[in-house]
Amino acid sequence: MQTHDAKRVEITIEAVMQSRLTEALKSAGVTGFTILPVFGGSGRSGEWSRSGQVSRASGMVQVICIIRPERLDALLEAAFAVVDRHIGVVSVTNCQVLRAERF
Amino acid sequence: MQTHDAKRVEITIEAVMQSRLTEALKSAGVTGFTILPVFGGSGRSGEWSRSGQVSRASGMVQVICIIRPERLDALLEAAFAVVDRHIGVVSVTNCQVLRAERF
Amino acid sequence: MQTHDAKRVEITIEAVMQSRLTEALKSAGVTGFTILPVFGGSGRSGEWSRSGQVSRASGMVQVICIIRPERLDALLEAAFAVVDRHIGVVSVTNCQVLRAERF
Amino acid sequence: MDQILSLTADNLLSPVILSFALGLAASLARSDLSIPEAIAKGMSIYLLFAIGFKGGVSVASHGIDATLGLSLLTGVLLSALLPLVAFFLLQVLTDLDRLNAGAVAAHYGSISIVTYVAGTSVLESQGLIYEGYMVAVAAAMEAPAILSALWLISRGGGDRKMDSDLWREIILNGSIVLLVGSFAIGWATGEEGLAEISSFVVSPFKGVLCLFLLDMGIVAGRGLRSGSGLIKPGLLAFGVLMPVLGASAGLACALLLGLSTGGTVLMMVLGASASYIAVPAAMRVAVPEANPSIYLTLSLGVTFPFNLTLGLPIYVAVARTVTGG
Amino acid sequence: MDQILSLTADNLLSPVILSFALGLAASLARSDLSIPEAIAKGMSIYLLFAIGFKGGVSVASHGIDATLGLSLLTGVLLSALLPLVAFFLLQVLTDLDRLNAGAVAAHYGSISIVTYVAGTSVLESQGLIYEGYMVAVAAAMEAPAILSALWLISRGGGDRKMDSDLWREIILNGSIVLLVGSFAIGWATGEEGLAEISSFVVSPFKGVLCLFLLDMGIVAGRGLRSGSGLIKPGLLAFGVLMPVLGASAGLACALLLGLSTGGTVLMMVLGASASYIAVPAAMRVAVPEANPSIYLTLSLGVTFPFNLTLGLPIYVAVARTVTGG
Amino acid sequence: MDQILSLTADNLLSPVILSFALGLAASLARSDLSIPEAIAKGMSIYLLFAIGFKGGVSVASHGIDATLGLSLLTGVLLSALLPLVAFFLLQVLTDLDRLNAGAVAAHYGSISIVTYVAGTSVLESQGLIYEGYMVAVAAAMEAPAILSALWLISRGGGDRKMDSDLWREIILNGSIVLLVGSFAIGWATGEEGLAEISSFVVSPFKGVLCLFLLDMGIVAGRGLRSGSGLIKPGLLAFGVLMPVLGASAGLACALLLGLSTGGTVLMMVLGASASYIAVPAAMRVAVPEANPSIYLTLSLGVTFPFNLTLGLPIYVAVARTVTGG
Ligand SMILES: Nc1ncnc2c1ncn2[C@@H]1O[C@H](COP(=O)(O)O)[C@@H](O)[C@H]1O
Ligand SMILES: Nc1ncnc2c1ncn2[C@@H]1O[C@H](COP(=O)(O)O)[C@@H](O)[C@H]1O
Ligand SMILES: Nc1ncnc2c1ncn2[C@@H]1O[C@H](COP(=O)(O)O)[C@@H](O)[C@H]1O
Ligand code: NA
Ligand code: NA
Ligand code: NA
Repeated sequence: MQTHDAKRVEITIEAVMQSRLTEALKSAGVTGFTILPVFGGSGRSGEWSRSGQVSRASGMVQVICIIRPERLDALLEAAFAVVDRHIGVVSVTNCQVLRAERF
Repeated sequence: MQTHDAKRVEITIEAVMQSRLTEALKSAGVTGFTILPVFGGSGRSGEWSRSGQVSRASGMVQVICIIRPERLDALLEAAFAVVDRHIGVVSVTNCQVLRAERF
Repeated sequence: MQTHDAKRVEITIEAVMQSRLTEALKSAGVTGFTILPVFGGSGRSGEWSRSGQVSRASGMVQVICIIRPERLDALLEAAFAVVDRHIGVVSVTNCQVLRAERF
Repeated sequence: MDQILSLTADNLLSPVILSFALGLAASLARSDLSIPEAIAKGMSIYLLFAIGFKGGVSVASHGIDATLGLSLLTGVLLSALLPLVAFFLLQVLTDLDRLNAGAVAAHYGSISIVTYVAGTSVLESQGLIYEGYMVAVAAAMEAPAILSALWLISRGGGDRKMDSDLWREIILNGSIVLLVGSFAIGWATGEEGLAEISSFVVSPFKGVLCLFLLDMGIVAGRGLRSGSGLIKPGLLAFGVLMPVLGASAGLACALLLGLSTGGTVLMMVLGASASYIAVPAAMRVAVPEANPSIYLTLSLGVTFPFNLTLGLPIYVAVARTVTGG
Repeated sequence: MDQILSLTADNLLSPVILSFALGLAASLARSDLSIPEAIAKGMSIYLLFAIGFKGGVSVASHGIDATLGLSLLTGVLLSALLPLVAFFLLQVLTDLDRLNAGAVAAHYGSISIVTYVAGTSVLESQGLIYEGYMVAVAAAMEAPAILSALWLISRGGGDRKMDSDLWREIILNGSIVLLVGSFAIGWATGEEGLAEISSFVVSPFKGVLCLFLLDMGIVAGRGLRSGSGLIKPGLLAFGVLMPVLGASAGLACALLLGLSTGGTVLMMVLGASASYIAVPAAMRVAVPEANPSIYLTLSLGVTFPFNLTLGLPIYVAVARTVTGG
Repeated sequence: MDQILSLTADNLLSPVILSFALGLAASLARSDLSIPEAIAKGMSIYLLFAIGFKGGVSVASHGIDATLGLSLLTGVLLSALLPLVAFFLLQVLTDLDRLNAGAVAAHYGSISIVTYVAGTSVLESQGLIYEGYMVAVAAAMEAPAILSALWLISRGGGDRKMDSDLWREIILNGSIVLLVGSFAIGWATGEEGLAEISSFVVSPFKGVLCLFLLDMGIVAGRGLRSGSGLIKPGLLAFGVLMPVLGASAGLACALLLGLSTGGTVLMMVLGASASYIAVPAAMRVAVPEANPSIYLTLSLGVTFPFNLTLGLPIYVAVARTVTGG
């Protein structure tokens, strides 16, 4: 099938920062993203798990954006401005998509 | 370690279509897939979140299939037939797998 | 923005083996990972779903590690030792990360 | 009139309605108050189980009324015919295309079980009795509307194939199965069964309903915030007029069947209420081109609060007047 | 015989059993009725906490029976020895290999706390009293079966190394800790503690049990649908015979210990029931090559419904006859 | 002194405290006992709704005390000023930098609603009455501490910009909205509303509290296991001294306001308790450089158990002595 080059950006970020990140993405013209729940993890600030937690303070989500390659830089700038002072991981992968007109 | 080329297909699709998609994948000979819950997202049809929802109508899941490269086309045809009229995103990434005999 | 090459390793493994895997990863010097809940799936051992389940026996999680390319082999050895006798899928993708000093 | 006003005031001051208002207000003010999806689903399972079970027990105690069969049949017809009314009204009041109008119409033929529950709880506070089997009528009314709506849509061309999977999904929809199943369990175990589990299905019921309505208020508010642009005046008018028409049709049916005052109110409530669980899911499968924001916002954000606040007292007052109850 | 029949009829007509049947039927008919994982886990935590707590309170009120220690010991032995019986029976009746037979055997030595709870609720409806510490015996029987099964498997060669992590996971398994812990809390706080929380741990208990069994019916039905090909006649026979053997062994132990009629029934139930929470998880870690569909389907899809429907009335009737209670 | 000892013994032997201990022990022993996030959140929503509602009903029944407004104001001031005390104490006792000290200080100005609830349940078991509006004071004390802590931090340079989003998040935080909202609902519906839902908000309350504290024990234990390295002696001393100072400040305020004995205890509890839900989330947004392990472990792993076990009986005894109640 006909596929098109695109970038898959995966941003793992604190749950409290989710709405700030998605607002920043929208300001940068990114309107499509998918948010996955994260169950736990480990990093320089130690290990954590969502189980039994009531506060949103200790928890992360994963925001996945699939975008055209030429829009990557704008997205990364926007994401970085939010992630900068906060804990979080940003990774970019090359991918192929169906129905490129959607992105 | 010895790794092998494979394709990672990620299909974000409405929860109501999940079983139709997996049936279609199975008909196309794809037997291995993993389903991730999706917490929310945004697209041309607006922003949404699962929190507090009772109906399956507004919700998506992410189906991840790792397959041998030569089976990609059959998978995409099958997926596309289901996704076509529905909202959803299909992306394909090159990857490497251990234990290729499994795929 | 300045990005750096990295590897994104995605290990889908039984929930009962999660802590053994993360211990093995830590012994291999991997300290950063993110754990996603898995809702269901299908493989050679049939189809399953978490809905309504009480036992941890039937359930998987997805462990995602982003690491520097040179540390890939150590990670794969460690992961393989745990996954070996168990059901599970390991895939590796090339990616780009911001803030490489974190990995 | 006075009666309606005092009933409305009473109704608006119940913890149940105020909980909905709280959720709505929190959500419109963009508070992060939210209830986890699993808890919302758990509460809806509890409510369906309890309401079905109590309905069954009531049938077991009072025996089957001759009208049970007729009521079920009437419910099915009402559910199947109301979408035609709705569809027509939508074409008069709005500029929705055939697909969207059909999808909206399906919702209004079907029913909202929470509105039904809110209705029973008003009846109980008024000391009005009602036929226990009305919950079975509610279950019977969930699906027929979907079929007539799909028929309406397919008349406009384009194949809306009802594959067998979709049939099964509609008929064996979780909420229908749970409602009918727990009704059967209640019927089979009767008062004795109720005695065993009444401190689960009866005592905490209204409190759970409060929290469930809090959640519905939150979700409705979220929908209104993002979907308000879609709800033009014509659509808004439909969202208020249609329940009144549905209630009137329900009233007519109830009078023909000779239901009790309480039963009449419930038949009106079933006619007036619009689905927001089963039908939206079916529409996503069968009519994916229709915009879910329209039918969800209309059903949950307009008609549901209307029925809950103003509709219920009006239906009670009218039913009392007409049946002399 | 008549007594068994009437007991069975009574039992089958309880809301608890009918809820299981509803879940099973819904799932076999492929309805989408489902209960969120978090809610199912929440209910199981509630049930474990309530049953443990009430057991502890009962010990606090009636004092420690001289047989408490002996009963615990007997439970441990029963749990450790039943897998040998099961393993032997599996080799006679089925063609399972050593690994799968060992894994299945582990389940039948261990216990199912929900079957135990269903047993206590039959006892209560029959007005039979039982030793409160039986819940501690239940906790004590969870783990030993795992060890003997692993020993059985390792005799066939291949190292089944019980690393210390696995030991800890088995002994400090969440359900054991919660059961023992809430037993201790109930014991420590006694009737006074019960008065404080009885409208939480006592009143709604049976209703929660209904919903929990609804869920177990759904999960069992799902397992039967996908795993039915694996359950050959021999395995099916095992799934029904083994609980009868386990109950007989339990009966013998109870008579030796001189338990009350109710206690005798519960010891039979513990012998008869098969684990479906703790043991499967341990088997996935220690014997990953064994097929989980076999042991889960057998335990949850065959033995559990057998015990629930036919087993319980039989055990009650037998215990009454034998103990004269 | 005797009174304190016997109160402490009573308190330690309540199911609520023992449930916390069970969770803590299970978690420290690395059992896999855990409660799903959705269930924990569901319980916290239930507790907030019930406590707010009951507070509102109590105000509706006993009328507004002239001190209501003054108490709210005092609560706000207490919440705003305690962080200054905490900050100073941290600089004396520990070597935390300004950011971490400020973040910790914010927690101790704010309050822990579960500690408050545990306090009310001790009061009830002692037969002490208290002002129903204290729950509104609790709500009023959630946020001010955050502002003064951010001010403390910003004095050290670096712009801690309080953007409008953060303001809204703090003020319209889900737990504040739910507490205030259900307080208003209880107030509006009064005893009549309570009669409708008391078997939901009153009867099972203490049992739910047990399971919630079980969960808090598990989470606290997990925090202590991973964060124990961070809790140096100085910090530990702070975690025990600060609640005593906070309680003393609360006592002074209560005496000035002329609260009842029960109200005095609750004002002490509010002063003594440290937030672990709203404030941590605000700190992650506003002071991301501060280490959450420090403030979470201190608040949930040190101060919360201290207040629960030793603090409460002391506060009750002191308040009784001082107010002569
Ligand atoms: N290398 C990594 N790969 C995947 N996820 C990571 C990685 N490093 C950190 N994370 C995630 O980001 C969170 C915060 O990381 P940190 O800021 O290093 O404490 C962790 O708890 C993980 O969920
Ligand atoms: N570019 C994208 N990247 C990631 N997810 C997307 C993207 N576009 C859409 N989605 C997901 O697909 C859903 C439906 O998209 P749409 O059909 O554009 O409304 C969204 O709510 C997202 O969850
Ligand atoms: N090809 C695949 N792609 C994605 N996930 C897979 C694949 N194969 C297996 N899985 C996941 O791994 C689990 C166990 O696989 P198996 O060992 O083949 O039964 C499945 O239930 C899926 O969740
Ligand atoms: Na209707
Ligand atoms: Na057994
Ligand atoms: Na405080």
